[in-house]
Amino acid sequence: MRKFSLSVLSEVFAEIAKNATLYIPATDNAGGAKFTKWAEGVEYLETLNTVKSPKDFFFPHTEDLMEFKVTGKNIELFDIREESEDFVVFGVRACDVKSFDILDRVFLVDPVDTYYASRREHGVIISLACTRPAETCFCGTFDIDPATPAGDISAWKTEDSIYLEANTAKGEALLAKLDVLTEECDTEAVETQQEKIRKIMDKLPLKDLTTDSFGGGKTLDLFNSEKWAELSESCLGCGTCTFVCPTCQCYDIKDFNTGNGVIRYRCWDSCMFSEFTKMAHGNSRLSQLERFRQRFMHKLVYYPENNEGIFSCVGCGRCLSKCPISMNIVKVMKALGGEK
Amino acid sequence: MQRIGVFVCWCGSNIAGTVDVHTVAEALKSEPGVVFSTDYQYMCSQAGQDIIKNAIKEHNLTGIVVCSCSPRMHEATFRKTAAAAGINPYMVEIANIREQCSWVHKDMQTGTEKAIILGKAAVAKVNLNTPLTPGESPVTKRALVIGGGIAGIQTALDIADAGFPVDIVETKPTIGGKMAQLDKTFPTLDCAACILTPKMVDVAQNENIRIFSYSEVQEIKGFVGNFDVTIKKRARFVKEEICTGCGACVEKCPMKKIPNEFNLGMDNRHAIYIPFAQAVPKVATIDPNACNMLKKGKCGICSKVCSAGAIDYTQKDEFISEKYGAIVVATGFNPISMEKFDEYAYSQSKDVITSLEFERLTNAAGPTAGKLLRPSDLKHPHTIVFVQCVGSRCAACAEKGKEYCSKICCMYTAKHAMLVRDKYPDTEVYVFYIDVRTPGKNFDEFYRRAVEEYGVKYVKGMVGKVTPEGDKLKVQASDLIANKQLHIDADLVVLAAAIEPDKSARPLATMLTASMDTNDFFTEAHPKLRPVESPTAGVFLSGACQGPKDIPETVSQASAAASKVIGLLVKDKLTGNPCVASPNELMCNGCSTCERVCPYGAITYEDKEFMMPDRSKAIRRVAQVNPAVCQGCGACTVACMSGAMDLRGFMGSQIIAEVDAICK
Amino acid sequence: MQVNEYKPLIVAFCCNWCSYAGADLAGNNRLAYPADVKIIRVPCSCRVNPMFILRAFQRGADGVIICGCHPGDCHYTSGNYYTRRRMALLFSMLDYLGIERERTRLEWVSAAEGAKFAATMNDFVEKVTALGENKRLEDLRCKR
Amino acid sequence: MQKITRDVLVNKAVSLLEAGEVKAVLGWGKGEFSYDVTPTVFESADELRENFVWNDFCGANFSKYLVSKTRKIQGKILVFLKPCDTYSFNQLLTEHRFDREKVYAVGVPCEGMADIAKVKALAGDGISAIDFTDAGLVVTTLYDDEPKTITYADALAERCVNCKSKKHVAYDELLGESGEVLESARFDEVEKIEAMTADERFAFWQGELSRCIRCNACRDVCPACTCEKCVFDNPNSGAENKAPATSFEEQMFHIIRAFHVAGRCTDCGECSRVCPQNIPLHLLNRKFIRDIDNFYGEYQAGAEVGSRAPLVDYNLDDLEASDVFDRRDTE
Repeated sequence: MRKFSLSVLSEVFAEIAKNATLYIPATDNAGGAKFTKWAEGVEYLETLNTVKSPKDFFFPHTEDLMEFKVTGKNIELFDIREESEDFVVFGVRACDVKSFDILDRVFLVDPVDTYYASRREHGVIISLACTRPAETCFCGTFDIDPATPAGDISAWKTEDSIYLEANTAKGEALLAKLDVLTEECDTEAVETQQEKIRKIMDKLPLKDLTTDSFGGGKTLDLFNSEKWAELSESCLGCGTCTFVCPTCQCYDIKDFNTGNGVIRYRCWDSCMFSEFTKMAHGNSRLSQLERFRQRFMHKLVYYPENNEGIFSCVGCGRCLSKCPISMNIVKVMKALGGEK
Repeated sequence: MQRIGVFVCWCGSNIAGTVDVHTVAEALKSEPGVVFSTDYQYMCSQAGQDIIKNAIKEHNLTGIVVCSCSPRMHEATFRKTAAAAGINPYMVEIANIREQCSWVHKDMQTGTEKAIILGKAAVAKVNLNTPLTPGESPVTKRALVIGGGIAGIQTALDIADAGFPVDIVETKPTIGGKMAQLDKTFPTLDCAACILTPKMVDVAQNENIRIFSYSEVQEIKGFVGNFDVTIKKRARFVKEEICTGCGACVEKCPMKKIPNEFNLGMDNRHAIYIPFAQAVPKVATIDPNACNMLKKGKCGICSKVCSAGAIDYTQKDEFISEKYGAIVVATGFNPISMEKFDEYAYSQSKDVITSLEFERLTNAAGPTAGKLLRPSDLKHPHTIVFVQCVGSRCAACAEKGKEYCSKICCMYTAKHAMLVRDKYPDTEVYVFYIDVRTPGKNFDEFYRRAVEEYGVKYVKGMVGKVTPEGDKLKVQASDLIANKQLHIDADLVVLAAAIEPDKSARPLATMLTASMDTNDFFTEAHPKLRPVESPTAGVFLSGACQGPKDIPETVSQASAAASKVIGLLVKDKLTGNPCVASPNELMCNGCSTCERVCPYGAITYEDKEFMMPDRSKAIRRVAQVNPAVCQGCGACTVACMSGAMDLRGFMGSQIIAEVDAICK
Repeated sequence: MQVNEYKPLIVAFCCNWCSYAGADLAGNNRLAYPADVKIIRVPCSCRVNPMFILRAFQRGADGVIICGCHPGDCHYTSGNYYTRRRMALLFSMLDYLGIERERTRLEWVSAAEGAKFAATMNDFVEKVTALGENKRLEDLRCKR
Repeated sequence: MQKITRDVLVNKAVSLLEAGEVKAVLGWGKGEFSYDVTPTVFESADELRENFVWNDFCGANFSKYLVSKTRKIQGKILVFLKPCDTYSFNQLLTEHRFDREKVYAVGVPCEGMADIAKVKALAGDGISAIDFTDAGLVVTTLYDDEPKTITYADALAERCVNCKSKKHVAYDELLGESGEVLESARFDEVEKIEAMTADERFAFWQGELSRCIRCNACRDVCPACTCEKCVFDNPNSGAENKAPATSFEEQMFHIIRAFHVAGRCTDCGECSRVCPQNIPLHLLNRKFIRDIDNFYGEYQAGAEVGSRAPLVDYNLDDLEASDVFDRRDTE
């Protein structure tokens, strides 16, 4: 384990930024935090719970895939993808780090999403232990330990220092570059902090939420539950929950005619939208109930069914704080028998 | 996918001089949908049109773009050409490369480049054109005239003379309107009754005209050519078809102290009455609020004296439904109430009267049998003050008066003043005025006669106050020219009250979805070019309902309205403009926003059952556009938030395609 | 090699009855104005949806001008009155968002005002040229 | 703190529900924490007694739900309306969006609602409990031993600080008392922006709008946005998109949305309340409201049913579009 003093934080950032674009949590100028490209003058913000999750780095909100031009009966194709640059994201919470695993299981299995894969290859994640979980946090429900975040490099921030531990080759390599600015250290301070975090975890209001009633094989029971009607009753059908969610991965592919050619791009889609998965024949989910149900069935049943029991929720709490009508996965899980 | 043919016209050297027409034709060849492109010296010539026709056949064209002069010039020509070759005329678009390109640009390169872009925009539009067919609707060959004053009478007579049946609906028991109450008419001073009553008789005798007197319009549905109107014929308790108008009932009726509306309350009538001797129809009417038999079940004298047996106390309001092809509004005017003009003491003294009351006082058939006697003591007035513009041109007193000029007051006041001086030369007559407005044939001559021959004292200035004192009216006024205050002891003060549209006009406009201005005058379809038509198709305007008018003007407008009606009724079918608004019911919110901006009342709503996106069924209110009424302005399409309303021929997608093509 | 002088792209929406005819009259009288102006014919100025205007800016227009009949002269009696309110509010909003005021304009041009049409276009093109390229309301995808 | 108590509301709803006068009750439902309130359709007295909440976080405006709920529920539905909600209610009626006969509207007085973001900014994150006391909101967090008291004034949501009216403009029955239309400083922020240079304004709005994630929450919560099909969801409209691919599209969405609700927006402030990115969307709507007031005379959407919205109306002597700026510059 290596550490460096907070007094050299900007030097460390500057060092990292020499070889790669560095993103750190910073203010979004509206009371929230967002991952911001580091440059001299960008202040590191303690708030790890960014409004949007860091999934954007690998799976951006919109992304150009290709361009084509049609002249008469000829069609010309252009690869317009931007070369992925090396980048480092600093300060990712344990829950958000976990979300990358969930996305990997979607985008990196055959057929591999090369756009996503390229970004994954070029990105290094420095996580950070979460010392201030909010009341909306329930990562524990999904066996995520905020005190031991994964990532290429795990990090802990104490009052005076930041401790770093590399977990992957990419992490090792980056850490090696920081040799001069960091020093080898023991794990005592980190363990003390971990202890403190675990104590808070025991006090969290949602600590009793369990996944026992969910997972693969529960499709029919849950799909036909009468609770969905009530739960989805006042859903507005907006995309807030899906767009702040670190694991939501649905996208739409659209064409944009610029007048000089057609850009084919993809953008996030939301199962809450009325046009979600609308196809030539029509819409497969006609009511908000069905769309609402889809989101939670996907996270709690379908995904684990196909991914060795792993749920596609990491308990980050974003949807709890952002839903306009305060309807969320916790309420859904509780209604469907998810509390101890 | 369309198969578009592009035809670039040289217009001799008009276009070809500044635009390289070959390059344009060549450039447009590769546009989406274009399968044929050529250029020719004169596309509008027979040979040019033949090129188009042949190309349509040869290349199975579905759409045509002509790059030529303005569509205002030859769009119709090329549409006919296309139709002759078997494709829908609305599949033609014109790129204006003459007026808006070659004629305004000098440089060949610039002109050519712009022409290509304009051509591309037209091609982009045609790609989204759809064949359009003008709707047809039948025309009911009958007209309704609402209001039986001189305007309504003239309109009805003219329409009837052209051979079409006309119904007149009049709220009063007789037709005749305001003109029947007048004594003499300016500028000729012939008697109103002498020229009006023969026309009233003509109406009564015309086989094509039906009069619904004592009646009102209850409901109007439908649209141009096809109005469904319900007329409420109020019970007059006299069988109209039997009553001979002999007047025996009136003579014997014991209820004789009812204020006589026809004489503006200056004398009385009976509970059963005929408004005046020449009334049409000349039929008695029982006033239910005054008749003892109807109120208390006691009396029945009229029934006993009626040898024809026309009295029917059990008569009920009758509702008549009729179809009409055209509706003429001739609801006329009224003087405004003088209640609020305390400064003139109208409410305090019987001797302060309005000009219309003055008409009755000088009318041989009026309450004083034509002798000018003042109402309070029936003495001959020796000093009379006429006050002009009472409530007219009154921008500062909008709450009691009107901002506009009532137009007729200058002339009738001159007439009154002149008549007084003529009959009673010993009477002093003052006229207070802001301006004297006499624009009309022989009008100014008339006014000058009043001043010069008859010695009427015209004073520029306004009366500030009228105070009744003893048997005099103290008139305080200012003479602006002499710049002094005047104090006149008058015996009679006559107020030229502003005129306003009849109160029935507003609800009627709502029923007709005809627009009105802020003063409740009906709005014309165009203030200069379509002055007798309402913007609502099939609705025409006659007389003072459209704005203050004197008799000659009213009559000419009435005849103009009639000629418009005849022009409509003579058609068997109405062919509409196919470029009309049409709503997508699935997207319509039924919010009424489009209806509120439609100047034609073309939009109505219907409750319909729909399958909702979630397959549930719901009854929703959705807009319906009547293509026979819509004129295709497109105001509704922008007002519509959801984009449910679109305009055929100028669809949102088409305009966007043009924008895109231009900005490419 | 030509000098690459900046030429703005101007979209002009003209109502069929007055302004389009006014533009035709400008042509009849050979009153020149820059070719940067491209006219789209609409039945009435009230057919112009704010979305069309934004669309033009998105696609690279540097200025958008809407021309209609003078108030009181609308072929459809009231269309231009609605246009006037819509555009007053829209222009004010665009200005509020920091979009240059001179990029949008509403003008009344009658069928008799060919000279006014040409003068208006000359003036508008001049103003927009001075502003330069529309950067604040553009879609970069349309410019590559 | 709300003056009227939860019990008064629950009792009213229970009595009408049990008497069969209404079939359902649209009210605020209890959440996980003290501040997360879910609009809920209650169909039994037990549900009401158990889950109905009424506190300083009941900001949700239910008017919009009436469009769908009146279509779905057989019989009358009771809806609780705060003063500002009643304006939306009337506006929807003006636009014939629901059947008035199917609604029993109960007006409830409102002392202003709290903004949880303001509470968190003052008390910190990790809120485990909030008590509503006379002194203010007593907030207990996971990290502080002592609860913190935050005055209601400090916690008041921006839209309530600038409350335009405490008057109920529509109801079948009123619980407690209705207030008056208020003078507010709601246009101060708009004026500040107007006073900036064009460059500053552009920078300001770029900063704000660039955060937009096009979740559509502002639109979906907006009681004026009840289109059966929104232009932004309609592939044929030319404006449809699911994501703001460029800064243009961010602006386009917000300009058109604000324009579509211009003259119809009652300034209920729901858009800004729900924006996950805290974009001050109300400043767009208020710009239109202020312009309308200035250009065409004061107009409050929803103040009465059937009023003619300024954009579907005109005066012959209306301000010319070109005078819009001259007018402001000389102000």
